[in-house]
Amino acid sequence: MSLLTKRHVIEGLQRAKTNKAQQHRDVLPTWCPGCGHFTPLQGVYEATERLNIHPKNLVLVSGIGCSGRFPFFVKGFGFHSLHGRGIPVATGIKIARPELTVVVAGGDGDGVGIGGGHFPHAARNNIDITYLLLDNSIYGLTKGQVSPTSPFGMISATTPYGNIGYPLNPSTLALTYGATFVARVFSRDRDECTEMVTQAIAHKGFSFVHVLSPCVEFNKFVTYGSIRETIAPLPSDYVPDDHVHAIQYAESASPVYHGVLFKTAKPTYSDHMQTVFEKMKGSPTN
Amino acid sequence: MSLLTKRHVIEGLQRAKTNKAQQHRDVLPTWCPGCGHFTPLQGVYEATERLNIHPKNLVLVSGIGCSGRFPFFVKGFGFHSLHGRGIPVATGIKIARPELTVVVAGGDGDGVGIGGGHFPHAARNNIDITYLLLDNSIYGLTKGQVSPTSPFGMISATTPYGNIGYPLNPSTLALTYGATFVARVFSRDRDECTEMVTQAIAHKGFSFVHVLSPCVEFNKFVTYGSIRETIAPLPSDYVPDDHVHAIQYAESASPVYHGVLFKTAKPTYSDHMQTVFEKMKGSPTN
Amino acid sequence: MKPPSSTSLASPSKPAGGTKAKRRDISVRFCGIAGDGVVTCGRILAGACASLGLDLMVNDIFSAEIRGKGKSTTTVRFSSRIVHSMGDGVEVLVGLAGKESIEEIKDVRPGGCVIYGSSIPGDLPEDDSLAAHVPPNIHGFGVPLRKLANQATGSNQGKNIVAMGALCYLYSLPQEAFIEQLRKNFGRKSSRALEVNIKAFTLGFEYCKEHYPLSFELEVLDTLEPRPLYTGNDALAHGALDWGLKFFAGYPITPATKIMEICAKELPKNGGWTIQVEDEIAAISNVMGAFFAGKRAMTSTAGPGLSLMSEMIGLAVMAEIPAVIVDVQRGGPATGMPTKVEQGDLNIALYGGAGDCPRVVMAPSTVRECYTGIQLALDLAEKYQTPVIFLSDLFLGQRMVTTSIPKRVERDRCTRKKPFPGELGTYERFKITEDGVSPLLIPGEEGGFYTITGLEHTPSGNPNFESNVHSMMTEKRYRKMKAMCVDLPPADVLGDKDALIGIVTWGSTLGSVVEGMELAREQGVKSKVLKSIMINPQHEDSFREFFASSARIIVPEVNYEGQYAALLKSRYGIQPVEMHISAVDPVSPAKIANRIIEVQDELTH
Amino acid sequence: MKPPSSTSLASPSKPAGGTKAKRRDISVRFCGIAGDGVVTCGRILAGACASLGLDLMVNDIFSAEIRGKGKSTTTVRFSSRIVHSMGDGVEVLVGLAGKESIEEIKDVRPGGCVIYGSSIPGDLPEDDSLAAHVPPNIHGFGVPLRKLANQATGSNQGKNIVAMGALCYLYSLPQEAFIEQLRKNFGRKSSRALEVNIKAFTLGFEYCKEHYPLSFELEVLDTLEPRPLYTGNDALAHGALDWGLKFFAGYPITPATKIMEICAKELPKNGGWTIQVEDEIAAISNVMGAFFAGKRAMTSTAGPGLSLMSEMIGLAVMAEIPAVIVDVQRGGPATGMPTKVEQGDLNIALYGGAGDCPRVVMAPSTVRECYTGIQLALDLAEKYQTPVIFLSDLFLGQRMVTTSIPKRVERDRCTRKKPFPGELGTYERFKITEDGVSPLLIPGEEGGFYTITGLEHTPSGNPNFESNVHSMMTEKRYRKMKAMCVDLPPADVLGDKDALIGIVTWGSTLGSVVEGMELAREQGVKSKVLKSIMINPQHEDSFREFFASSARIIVPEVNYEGQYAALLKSRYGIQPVEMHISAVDPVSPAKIANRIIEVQDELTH
Ligand SMILES: Cc1ncc(C[n+]2csc(CCOP(=O)(O)OP(=O)(O)O)c2C)c(N)n1
Ligand SMILES: Cc1ncc(C[n+]2csc(CCOP(=O)(O)OP(=O)(O)O)c2C)c(N)n1
Ligand code: SF4
Ligand code: SF4
Ligand SMILES: [Mg+2]
Ligand SMILES: [Mg+2]
Repeated sequence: MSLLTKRHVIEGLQRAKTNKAQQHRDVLPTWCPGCGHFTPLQGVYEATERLNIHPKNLVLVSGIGCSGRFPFFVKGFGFHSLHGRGIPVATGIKIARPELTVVVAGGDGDGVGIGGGHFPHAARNNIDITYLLLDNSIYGLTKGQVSPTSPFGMISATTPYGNIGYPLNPSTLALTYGATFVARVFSRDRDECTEMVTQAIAHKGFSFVHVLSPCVEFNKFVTYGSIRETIAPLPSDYVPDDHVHAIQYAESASPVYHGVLFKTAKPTYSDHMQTVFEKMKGSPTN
Repeated sequence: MSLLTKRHVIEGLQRAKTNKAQQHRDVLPTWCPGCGHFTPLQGVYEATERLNIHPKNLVLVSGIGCSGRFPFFVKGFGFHSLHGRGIPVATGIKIARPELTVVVAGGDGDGVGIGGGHFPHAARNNIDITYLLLDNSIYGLTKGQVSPTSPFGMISATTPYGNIGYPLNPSTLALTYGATFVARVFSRDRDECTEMVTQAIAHKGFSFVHVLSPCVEFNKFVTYGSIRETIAPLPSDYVPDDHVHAIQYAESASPVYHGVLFKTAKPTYSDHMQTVFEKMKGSPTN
Repeated sequence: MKPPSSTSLASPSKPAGGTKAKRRDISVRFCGIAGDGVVTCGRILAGACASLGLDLMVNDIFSAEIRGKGKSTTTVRFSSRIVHSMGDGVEVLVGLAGKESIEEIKDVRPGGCVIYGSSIPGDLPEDDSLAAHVPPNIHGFGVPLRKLANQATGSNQGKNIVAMGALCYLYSLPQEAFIEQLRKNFGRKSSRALEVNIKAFTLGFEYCKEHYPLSFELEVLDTLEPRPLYTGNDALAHGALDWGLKFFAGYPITPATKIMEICAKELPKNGGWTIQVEDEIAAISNVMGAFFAGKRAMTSTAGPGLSLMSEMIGLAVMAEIPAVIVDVQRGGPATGMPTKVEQGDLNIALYGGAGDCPRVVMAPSTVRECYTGIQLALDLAEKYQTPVIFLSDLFLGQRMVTTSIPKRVERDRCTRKKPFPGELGTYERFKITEDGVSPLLIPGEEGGFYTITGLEHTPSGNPNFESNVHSMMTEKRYRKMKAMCVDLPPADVLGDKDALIGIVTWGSTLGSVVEGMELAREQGVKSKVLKSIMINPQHEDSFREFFASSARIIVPEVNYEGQYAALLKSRYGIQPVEMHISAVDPVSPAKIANRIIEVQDELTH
Repeated sequence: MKPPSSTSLASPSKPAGGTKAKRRDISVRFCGIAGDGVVTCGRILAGACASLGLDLMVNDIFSAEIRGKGKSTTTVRFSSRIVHSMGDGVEVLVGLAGKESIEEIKDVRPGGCVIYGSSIPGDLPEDDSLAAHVPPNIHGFGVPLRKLANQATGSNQGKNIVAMGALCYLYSLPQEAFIEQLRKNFGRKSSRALEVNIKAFTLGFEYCKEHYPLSFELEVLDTLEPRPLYTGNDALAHGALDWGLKFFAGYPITPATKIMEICAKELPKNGGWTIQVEDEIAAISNVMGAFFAGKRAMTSTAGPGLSLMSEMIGLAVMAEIPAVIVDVQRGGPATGMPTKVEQGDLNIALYGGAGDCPRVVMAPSTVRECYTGIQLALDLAEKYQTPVIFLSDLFLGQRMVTTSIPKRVERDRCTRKKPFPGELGTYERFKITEDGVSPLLIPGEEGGFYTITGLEHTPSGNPNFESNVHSMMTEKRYRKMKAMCVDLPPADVLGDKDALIGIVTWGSTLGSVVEGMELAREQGVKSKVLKSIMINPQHEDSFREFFASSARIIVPEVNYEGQYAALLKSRYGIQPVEMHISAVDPVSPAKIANRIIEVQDELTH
């Protein structure tokens, strides 16, 4: 199994051209070697290069967690907010400045635990941001407690007799909440991850990428190995345009599908704001 | 259209027998005549009587909102908590005292807005409580602002140019979160409401009743009339045992289906706690 | 203050009779239940008085319940002089709901009057009859409200307008002003509505004219011009809108919701936007996101919402993100009393953050200061990159007054400090500077990048937990609070500058204090009050000077703990006389006056 | 305190040589990077010392990063006398990572020593070599750590154990105690692991014996028995578990997580339960639900989590629901410094509630008080139906010390007040009583029903917003705080009771203060300190008496604002000398001593 390590990132750095977002700043990623989070980071580097997004127009927002360190490693403007609050911060940024490219990165605890009350609303409002959920089914930064996506029975620091809660499925949640682009990807698949992140950023509307991103340090249950055993690409004839179908494939536990689960074109929140502005212009109350 | 009014409640009171939960206390419901919330209240009176639940073992929990006043009108122990916090309070009560019957009542703002981060977890953990979501697609108590279940385009005090957010569907949410009993009912259908509430309380596990419960005072868009136009019973051959199927029917906008959408038997959180306790007994570390 | 002239408002056709009792100011309370049109009465009376150029203040008190049988009252106090507060008691009680009005009689001043619906005797049990409860020292004016309303409208509706006509006659107020308000209020609906209401008004007026020769009259000043009416919430929202607000995120909560509703309506007219979000945490997060992105942003809430924002406000302090948070205080703790006033959120505003968490706290005292103060709040937030908590309250937010809103001034008082082009090569987001304020690049601007964080960090923004770095950055954060003083309005001394009794109060309580001081002065006791919209930071020197020149300090405030007194004690080492006024109703000026007089007695004995 | 005897710990076979320098207490710091086994060293040394009956304190300092190259240190201070604090500086620095250890040398006291890995000269650039930085007044002991480790284990692992052997020899510590700890630590893994580690230890020991004749020795008291080791978090969790805790709900956060982890393990053994919930708001809600349902419940968090709980804590006050909230403070504001200590959350603990929101705030000073204090917290919460905020901190929570945990006493100190059977007919949940505490029925009990609410309410619990009801209930809520005093431990005076310099401090800073006072006393300056676990309410009389008997008051605390000083100033009208100590590291006793001496100088001049 070829893990992605800091070496990859350093290589990425060396290949980087000045003034491109792919180049991170003076801070080298502090993640453990082999951490799943390196892949989506690389994905952002390459996606922003492919999409030719100038770093001055790129804003990375995060909450707290190992995943939350993401903005520090990307060239652009970063907002390392509080645990669970990346999404509402990003919403404020996007409404205030629709021309900026806004990407949120966060963990499973951050996004489905403490921040779980915000996720539905950015999605249903179709705020045009990209949300990368780096799901390792564990609380990494606090050293190994169960998370809302941890499997039933999992032993962790706070579930010494096994987790007796059933996990939530972030991809299904995103679909139910109304995300207009939903993809799932395994952190081992570097190219697919880059591809998904690129599509997500390019998508107009709330786009969601569920990255299965193992924590090599604290999660002994959900690992590169365990994921590899259950994961499979979506059927080659799968068309990601049917909502109920998408939920069905997202819910599937064996196999766990990766790829673009759903994609639809729908006016964004900013589009609707524009419509109101247009109306106002015509109205005498202005 | 025969609205339920305070008169019904007073009649209910008169029919009540002492020491039964159906009898509310010294506080008469403060809701507006015609408010949808009277029907599920009556439902709780009758369900607890049918199920022979002694009021000393009945705990009603709520957040804040017109709906939040629910516990004051029921004989039993009541916990009128804070806006959005009914569910986690009820979870604490239930884990501490599994023998109590715990019912949570709350509004759409309370449960899907500010409390939206708690709902998924009580559901996924299959905490054995009953959650009545009294959905009027508006903030009633604060006099008429848009809610997360308000339709697109709705004019309200805070959306003078029309709501530009898309609504969430509480029944679909409950299903995605893992609720083991999910029903939808129209507040006009008093008998069905009583039936659903009874089934929900009787169900072992997290049970959810989505009550379409119009606010006659502030919502001029989602009304008894507008709901009646779109609502229909589930097909007579509908079997509520398939999750994806249930989501499909829950998502349907025309018609909006009422009835039991989903029902499954699954060990509750308390059941799993018991299993751990059993294991501990056998173990030498005890 | 000019002495009142003897001119009266009475229409010229009606000679000012010697039998009319003169009044310096008049308070009228309408009391009724839902459907009685209590609020309409208040609006019409206020509108009429404002159009006459009188100064006035209106206070509504609603019952707790959503609707239903709850009692509500509206009190309008008007005068040709400045109305600082709701005063003590009322001159007139208009009992639209007889039974519910009985307990209001205790508030009617001797010599005042009660207007009640007269009915056939025996119609009501004695206990429920308002008329039966009017004591001898108060004039009772029975008017067949229901009968006349029926006569005018053909229904029970309109009692309120009949009563209004009675009031107009009894106090020699100019009919035209009322008719004009009726036109404004009902004219838009239908000509029939206007017609029946004018009829109701006239019937009430004529009935009294026929039955009651006695009447009162208001002393007025000479030059009076029509005045605009604002509530504190109106003024606050418009102050922000006029000052570059571009984004509002909020969550409904009484008594702050109105601010969001105004912003929702007005912002899109200038390319701004209002979003109602899922909770208060999201609201403050959205605001911080927008301000980070360079747009002026604000949220408004009450105590419960402010509590939820505690953590994010801490982030605003640490990451130096501007944010303006309006707290329209209501009774607490917890859900408390959503429809009652209290000044209970000072503690959480000042101290509700984990760690060493300096923040700006302001409290306007008047509706006018809601307008000007919120503009200063936006300025300070932006220039000093800090959260500002703006403590209004239910009484200030909902009271309606005649006020003058100043023209736009000092537009560039505080603006964002930008890096010089030469600095860009080594741009540091949290550069150490003398005033603690670092030049700020915003996303989209060229020349530098950074990540802000709630972790302790170096000047360039990288996480760092070394002792000297933490000290340096903590000092920077506190230094901004000192540096800010150059932009703060001075603390003013009102009243008799040479008085030995000094009063310090905060927020909306000032009005009652000023009036209490006037009452005490009438009793020969002089006092002064220090007025500061700034709670933190403050012009500490003005406070020290004030304390030094006072033999005794009184600190009145509407909470149980004496939250402001505690701050003053610890900050200035004073030992004030604390007045902890129980919440729920506006503060009584008479109570303030009594305390001033008591303290004077203690001083001289 | 008994004077130290001259007995030494050296094994009898080895005569106490006259060349050995005597030490009253010894601090050893291990410094390394991840994988160097720094923490293991600390645990083994602490275990050995504890088994010898010494008093000790261990402090770990981790880098901010998840793993990676971050430096970490463990310092163990041990003595045959009471160890109050980590002291100033260290006696021994064991540099497992040479380069990273260089900056630690400044902390080594003159006459102390550095144990470093010796290597072939020129192997490292001079700048990176630890040996090259050892100044002349410090002994440098080079030991070929890597070589010997390789010899023992066949890998680079084991350098730490080699160094441990060297330390054991140099300080004449009994080998058996260390071997025993190695057995405990590695024996469980495999016999091979044990074997190679014993070998590593022995190689280190023998190497020094061969190369370094000089050594040190600890003075000890006569009777020493093995002592148990606890961290503050351990003691706190076990205190609660031993005191009837039945439910824990929490959300992970450094440095409080350990408490939840212990509860998760231990509670199910007695039919209790721990749930990790979705956030801190859910945690406190669950706890309040459980306590409402009659079970003792608790949560633990740090500043960010406490901030999020503000609103629910307000509900606990209003609805009179018991709740125990442990805040293990870390550096703030915001995410702050998760791995550094600060006493910055006092403000939010005391004042972080909207409205008039009285709550109990406690702060333990020692690991033992973590145990006893949390029991009192549970008792007060239950009896007085109130939230209790228990302020531990990172240093107190994570330090490991030898301590004695008291036997269970006063089991029935505070129990729930139940209604008399005769009262049940007219049961009122919020009955007005003299002490403010209402008899409490819980769900499932027969005789009455009620709904608790965060709205203001009548004694029976119905929402009510009348002024007199609000006053009555507010007074009731504050009255409980006074009534509670009968159940509170007295505030103790430590030190010289007749001293004119009085110190008041709070929380974990006490240890350094006590030691600072001893240092000052050695310089001839007497002082005393008032020790109170209660911050609010307090036995105010003891405080007043203490202040009255002191000419000068010093208030040292680890925050920038002087949060406790502000409380004392406003509550007692004192004007103390404030010491605002910058966060990050444990407080220096020498700094305290200096301040005491300075203040003495000011007093006498
Ligand atoms: C309000 C608050 N509560 C708790 C924490 C502690 N905390 C930091 S990160 C984290 C969870 C991290 O898990 P996840 O979001 O899954 O990210 P990962 O580290 O696994 O990438 C927690 C609980 C915090 N910083 N703030
Ligand atoms: C933290 C907090 N924010 C806001 C409020 C104000 N508030 C009370 S009820 C309510 C919404 C009510 O709507 P919903 O939950 O749908 O209940 P309904 O009144 O419609 O039954 C709001 C925003 C509050 N009490 N607490
Ligand atoms: S602890 Fe886990 S999630 Fe965090 S950096 Fe290491 S591997 Fe990644
Ligand atoms: S305002 Fe609406 S939700 Fe509230 S009681 Fe009246 S009808 Fe019901
Ligand atoms: Mg994670
Ligand atoms: Mg609603």
